[in-house]
Amino acid sequence: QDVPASANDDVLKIGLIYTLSGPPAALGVQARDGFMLAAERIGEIGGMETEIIVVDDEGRPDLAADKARELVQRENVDFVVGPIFSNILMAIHQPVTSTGTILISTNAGTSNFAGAECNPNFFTTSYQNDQNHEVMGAYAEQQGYQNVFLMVPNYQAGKDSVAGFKNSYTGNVAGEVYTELGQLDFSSELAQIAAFQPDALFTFMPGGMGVNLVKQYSQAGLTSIPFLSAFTVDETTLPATQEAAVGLLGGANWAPDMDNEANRTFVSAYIEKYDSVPGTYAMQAYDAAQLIDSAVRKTGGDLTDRDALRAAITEADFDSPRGDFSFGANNYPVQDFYLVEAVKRDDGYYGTSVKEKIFDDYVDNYADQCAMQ
Amino acid sequence: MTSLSVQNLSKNFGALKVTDDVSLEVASGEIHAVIGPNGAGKTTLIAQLSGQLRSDAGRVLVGGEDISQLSMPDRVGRGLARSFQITCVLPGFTALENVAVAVQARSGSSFRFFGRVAEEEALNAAALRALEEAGLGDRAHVRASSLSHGEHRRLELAIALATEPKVLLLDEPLAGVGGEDAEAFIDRLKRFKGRFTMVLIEHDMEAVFALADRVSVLVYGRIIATGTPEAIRSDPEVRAAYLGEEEEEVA
Amino acid sequence: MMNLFVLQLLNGVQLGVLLFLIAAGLTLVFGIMDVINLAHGVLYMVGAYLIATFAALTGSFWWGLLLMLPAAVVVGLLIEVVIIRRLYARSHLDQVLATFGLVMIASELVEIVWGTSPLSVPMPEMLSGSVPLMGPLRYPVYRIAVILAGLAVAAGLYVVVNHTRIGMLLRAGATNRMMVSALGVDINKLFAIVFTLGAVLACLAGALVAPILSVDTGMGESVLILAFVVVVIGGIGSIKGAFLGALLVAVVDTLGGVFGPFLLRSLLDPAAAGQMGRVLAPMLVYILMAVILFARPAGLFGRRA
Amino acid sequence: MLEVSGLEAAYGESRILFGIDLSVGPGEVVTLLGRNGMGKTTTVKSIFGLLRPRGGQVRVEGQDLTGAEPHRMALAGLGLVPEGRQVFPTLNVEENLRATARPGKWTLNRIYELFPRLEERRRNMGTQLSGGEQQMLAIGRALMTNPRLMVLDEATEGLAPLIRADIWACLARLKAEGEAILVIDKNVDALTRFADRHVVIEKGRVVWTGTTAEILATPDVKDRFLHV
Amino acid sequence: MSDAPAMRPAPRTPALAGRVKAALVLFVLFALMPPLASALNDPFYVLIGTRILAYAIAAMALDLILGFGALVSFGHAAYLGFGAYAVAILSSYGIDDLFLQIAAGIVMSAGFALITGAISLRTQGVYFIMITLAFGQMAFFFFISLSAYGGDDGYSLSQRSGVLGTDLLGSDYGLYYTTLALLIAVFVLCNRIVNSRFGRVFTGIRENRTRMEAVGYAPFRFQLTAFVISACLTSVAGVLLANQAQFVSPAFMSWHRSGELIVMVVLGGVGTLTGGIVGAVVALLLEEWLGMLTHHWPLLFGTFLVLMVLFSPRGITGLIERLGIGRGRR
Ligand SMILES: Nc1ncnc2c1ncn2[C@@H]1O[C@H](COP(=O)(O)OP(=O)(O)OP(=O)(O)O)[C@@H](O)[C@H]1O
Ligand SMILES: Nc1ncnc2c1ncn2[C@@H]1O[C@H](COP(=O)(O)OP(=O)(O)OP(=O)(O)O)[C@@H](O)[C@H]1O
Ligand SMILES: [Mg+2]
Ligand SMILES: [Mg+2]
Repeated sequence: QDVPASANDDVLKIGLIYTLSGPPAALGVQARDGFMLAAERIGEIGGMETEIIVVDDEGRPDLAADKARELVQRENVDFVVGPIFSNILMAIHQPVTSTGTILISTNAGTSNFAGAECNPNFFTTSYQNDQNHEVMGAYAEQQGYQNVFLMVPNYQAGKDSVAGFKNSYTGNVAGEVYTELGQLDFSSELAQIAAFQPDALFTFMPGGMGVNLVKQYSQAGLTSIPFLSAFTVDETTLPATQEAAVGLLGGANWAPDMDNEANRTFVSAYIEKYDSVPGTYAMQAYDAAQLIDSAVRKTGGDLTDRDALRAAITEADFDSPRGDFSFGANNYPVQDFYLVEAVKRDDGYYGTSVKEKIFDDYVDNYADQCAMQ
Repeated sequence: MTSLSVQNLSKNFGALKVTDDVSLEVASGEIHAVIGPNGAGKTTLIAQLSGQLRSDAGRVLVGGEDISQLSMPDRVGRGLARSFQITCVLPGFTALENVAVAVQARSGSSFRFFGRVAEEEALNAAALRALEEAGLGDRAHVRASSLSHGEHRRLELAIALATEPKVLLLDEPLAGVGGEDAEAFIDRLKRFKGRFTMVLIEHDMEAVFALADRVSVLVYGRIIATGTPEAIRSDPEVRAAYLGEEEEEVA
Repeated sequence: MMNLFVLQLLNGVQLGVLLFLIAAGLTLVFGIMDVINLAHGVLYMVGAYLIATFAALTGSFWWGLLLMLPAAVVVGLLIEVVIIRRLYARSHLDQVLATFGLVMIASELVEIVWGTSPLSVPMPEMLSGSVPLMGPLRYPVYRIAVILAGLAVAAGLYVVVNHTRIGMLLRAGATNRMMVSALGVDINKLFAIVFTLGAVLACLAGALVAPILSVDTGMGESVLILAFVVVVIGGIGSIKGAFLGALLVAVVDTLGGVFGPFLLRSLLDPAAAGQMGRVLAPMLVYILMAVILFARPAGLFGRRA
Repeated sequence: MLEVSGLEAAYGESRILFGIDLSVGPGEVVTLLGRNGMGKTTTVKSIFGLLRPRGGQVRVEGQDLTGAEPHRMALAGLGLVPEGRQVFPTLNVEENLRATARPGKWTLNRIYELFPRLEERRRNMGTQLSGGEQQMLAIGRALMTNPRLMVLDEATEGLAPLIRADIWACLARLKAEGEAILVIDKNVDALTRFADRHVVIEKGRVVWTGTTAEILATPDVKDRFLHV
Repeated sequence: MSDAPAMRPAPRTPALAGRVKAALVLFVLFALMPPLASALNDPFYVLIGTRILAYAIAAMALDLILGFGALVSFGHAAYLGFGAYAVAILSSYGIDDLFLQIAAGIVMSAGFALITGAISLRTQGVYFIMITLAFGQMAFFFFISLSAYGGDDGYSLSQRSGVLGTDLLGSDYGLYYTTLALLIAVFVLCNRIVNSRFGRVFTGIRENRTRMEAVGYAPFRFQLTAFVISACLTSVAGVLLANQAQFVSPAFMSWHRSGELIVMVVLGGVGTLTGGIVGAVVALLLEEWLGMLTHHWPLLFGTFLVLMVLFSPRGITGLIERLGIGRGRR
């Protein structure tokens, strides 16, 4: 593979690509803030003069592909960090990795890139998309639920979520409802749930949908039915749902109240700087900055030797706020997963809190399809 | 020979009988005037004949062929053209283009995508002829939206002429045309006599009596009298329902 | 099953009233004044943000609502005077372009002022909780209040538009401003008042749904299209049409989503039915609109121009 | 009552009026005559502010209202029956009459007395009227604003002879009641029966003015300018 | 006054002559752009340029029915999508010839446009806008549920299409000039159509439908034909966009995209063809440029749109003509 032109100067250039405008921007903003927080704390990333270029993909894949090319071809960045959404990842993956530039996803972790299409230039600091759903499936299984109601939005990620849940849950499915993407009002679905009286509800409702659902769930008086979710009750939605979400359960690879030095530093710095509790998106981007820092330091600032750089990244030699962190053979993380619960924190903010560990050093299900062993 | 035959035509708007069992025979080359009070149903009758409105009952025949089931464009294809009482032109087109598009409808396919239509001399020449016949030749290149009201009325006529109809339905062609212009207009229509059959709706009695071969009087959707202009003029029922005393002066 | 059906019907009606509340201002401005205002959704969003802010400041939903109203008047009037006023005599396309620009400006401003994370409005104490309905099924009090508010707005609009001079002048002015003016009516003032009323209705809708729905920067956009669908199904310019259109959309959406799969399963094998249902469900509203417009090209109660 | 002096107007770049002078005194009936396309309607539009005048002055009862918004002209006492009827299509007959009405001696009932046809069609939409009915409606609508000066632009177009006679009678009555009228119509003969003065325009300029007696005494006016 | 215009000789090529000239100037500028970009050492602009030109094709195709027929299709992004998915689907079967892909896109679009157009054309005005939106959304949701091609996440293309066995599109320059050539071809085609017999009838229907019926035209056939032509041309843009992004997703078909196409046309100037091109160029360049200036670029862009509408009613082409650059009054 060619060595990108950029590798020859002594400035470390990093391009961040996130959805920073429009309704889903809350996640991207957190991620960017998390990355910038780390960059600020580290100072010179990898001990080199650092230049960070932030671009907004506006949630549009075709535009994102262009922006990614612009970062790679015009700005000659050494790393592209991002994005939040899977469809954006699909669009930018090829333009970035094919030039030998390293792409670090801090959220989207699609199955194809974990499996058959794994790529030495692609890393993720988040998870394989299905894993949080699997956590909830395993939890439901462990609780001995026999009748779970599934409700997800009708699009690819929703279908993947159901598949992920069923991966580790063997009980009955009371009902499987696909709601419209962007649905406002769930009264009809909630009525069904009330009628079926399932053992639990599992749902995946990112963004505004989740806020609506959570508020309406408590208004409909359904809180007696356990509410299991992924990417629904988290630090991006809790400021809006507040009290209504307290006690609801989710699956995650981290929570802001985890008890370790790195996490305490991260969370308190974030709260101080941005006046809100960081979510997973911020943490994973924070780690991406730490990851780059550790790898570049290992190579002594030599960005021309790509193999060495990749090897250094794979070592993942940094303190992640989530504790154990390492890369599997497919460059996806091997990490622990937890059941988390929404709480009102002592400092008055709402946030998630670790309730129990569900998986230990968990490897995703696609890793063995990856040829890079 | 009958050119236009209307048999038992009816039309209701809700409870309102606007056209009530109207029958009419118009001979080839005849100018047949239809007069009647406002709201009697004259325009509605034209709309039914031209296919703009669907009739509730009855038949319309042109040259012996039953066209009752045809759409408006298809009836035009059978030689039945109309002008509108309330000006209906293509405002963004020039007067010439307004007429040329009507000529085009009668001359060859309009599904031609490549040739420049503005350069088809045959169309332009025919259109200009029709404009001149309607007394609008000198305004050929003015946009229709910039024409005055009276000029619009002439354009209406020019467009109708350009479709080269067998039967021409004229709905108040003289409305808004004044003075000498009106006389010239009547002369022009007179010259068309014989070229095609005409059904003429007018409230200008001078024009009606100067032009018509026969006159039908429509009141509340029914034809109450048909006859020569002289007969109609002296019909007391018609005088009471429609003409009034103003007519006496003209007469 | 029967119980569920009745309840879902009720849910459909409730969603319909909610939709109508959102579409009401749009019917007024688009249907009657003939201005395509894409910024209607933004106004709806602004209403929600305003009440969120005022409710947080005062700690009370009711104070928030009270303060939101004058603020909405100011916003509506400002938009009318600066931009909309110059668009009445223009083509629909010009209106689309200008109000599209307005949407960009307003959304960005909202993002700058309030950030991107969703906000929340607490439910007023008085209206929280739910009442028992049938068996284990309960119904939230607040939603009943929303239904009542929607009905009140519908009735009020109906009377204003169809039975007052203002309504007549509006309908007249929409087709021929010059003539209304030449007959002695200060049409600019009239339209300003009515546009502002429309804007306030949009803001009110946003404020009323804020305790149920999340207040975020996307709320205006997702609602805009739906509101247009409602207005078009009902027939442009018809309050009655918009009201019934909203109910129809909501009921079809609600019942279709729940009972459609059952229906499909009786026709196809379960896997195919599930697959089919998932393909069709999001299209339901659009299929409904296409079918209605196919049968009645000017909507249910529209007049063909 | 109405004084117009040196009125100039244009549509875009094409100039139509080149200084029109005309005045209508209280209780006076004045006609505006001219062949098609000479600028009669344009004059009316410029008076009403429907077209912004490029020059000249329009005064109503001494008050300068040049280029004022149309509704101010109407409120100053002018009532318009526009060319081409322009009834409101989305309003029914009664709403058309009531929407812009102002209190005065003309009421719905009097209009219906004048045009019984309109009462029969009171629930019809504006576009569901015959051409003549629309014309009646336009006249009725203007009367309902109870103006002190009526401006009628081809108000009898498309009316049956009987109704046309009614309109002339009505105008004569209005005049008798002291109202001023500015009228454009092609039935010059009918106009000469009750109008006081006449203004003839040609290509945007006034080419002749005079009283009814003068116009009857100089038949060549009609020949020269109107070709009647 | 009124004599003056009457005396004027017949303007032989009234409306479009000036605009054709303007378009020629634009095409020359487009052709010069890549060498300029590489001279400035910024070859990346060639890729952005390709996207702009592809959108210009789509906007022009939309203007054909929107500007000349007042058929405001709010579902045109569907045809972009058909073009794009034609590339994805065929290439997944190993068929990667550009012309075959274009043909496939056209066939799909023509079929869809024929059916949905026939239904939509029963309605008029805003109802037409909304019913075309409905069909556009149906297509959108159909492709979202198409798991074989990634559904919502989209489908990434490993390489660009071939042209008659060559790898012409492999280089960014090749793709750019191919797009430019197609843009010019579509422009010539549209220009011929609007000046033809067909175009005159089609425009006439926009001006006054009843009048056209009364002289003997059945509007439906003409409108449907134009609708299908426009849809097919739009799908060509979709094929090019797929090659440019090397990625296909239902996002190409969302109603936002349809709306943006309308914005481009109206911004550029409705019913001018050149306006579609100008609108696409200005909108996309401005977006690019303002985006570089500030994160809050929509604020500036929105303001620009509002100001354009308020002060230049006939779009950018109208503005240019008023400033007297491309004299061709209509
Ligand atoms: N909207 C317009 N744009 C451009 N020119 C116009 C417009 N309306 C009228 N004209 C032109 O202005 C001139 C005067 O028109 P106007 O309508 O005042 O005539 P008029 O005397 O009322 O004629 P008529 O008896 O036919 O109604 C005509 O030459 C006409 O072509
Ligand atoms: N769409 C409609 N719905 C209801 N009534 C209608 C409709 N169209 C017309 N009418 C009524 O039908 C009657 C006949 O109208 P029509 O236009 O045929 O009259 P006309 O004889 O042409 O009158 P004029 O001489 O005044 O033009 C009128 O009273 C009119 O009010
Ligand atoms: Mg009539
Ligand atoms: Mg006139």
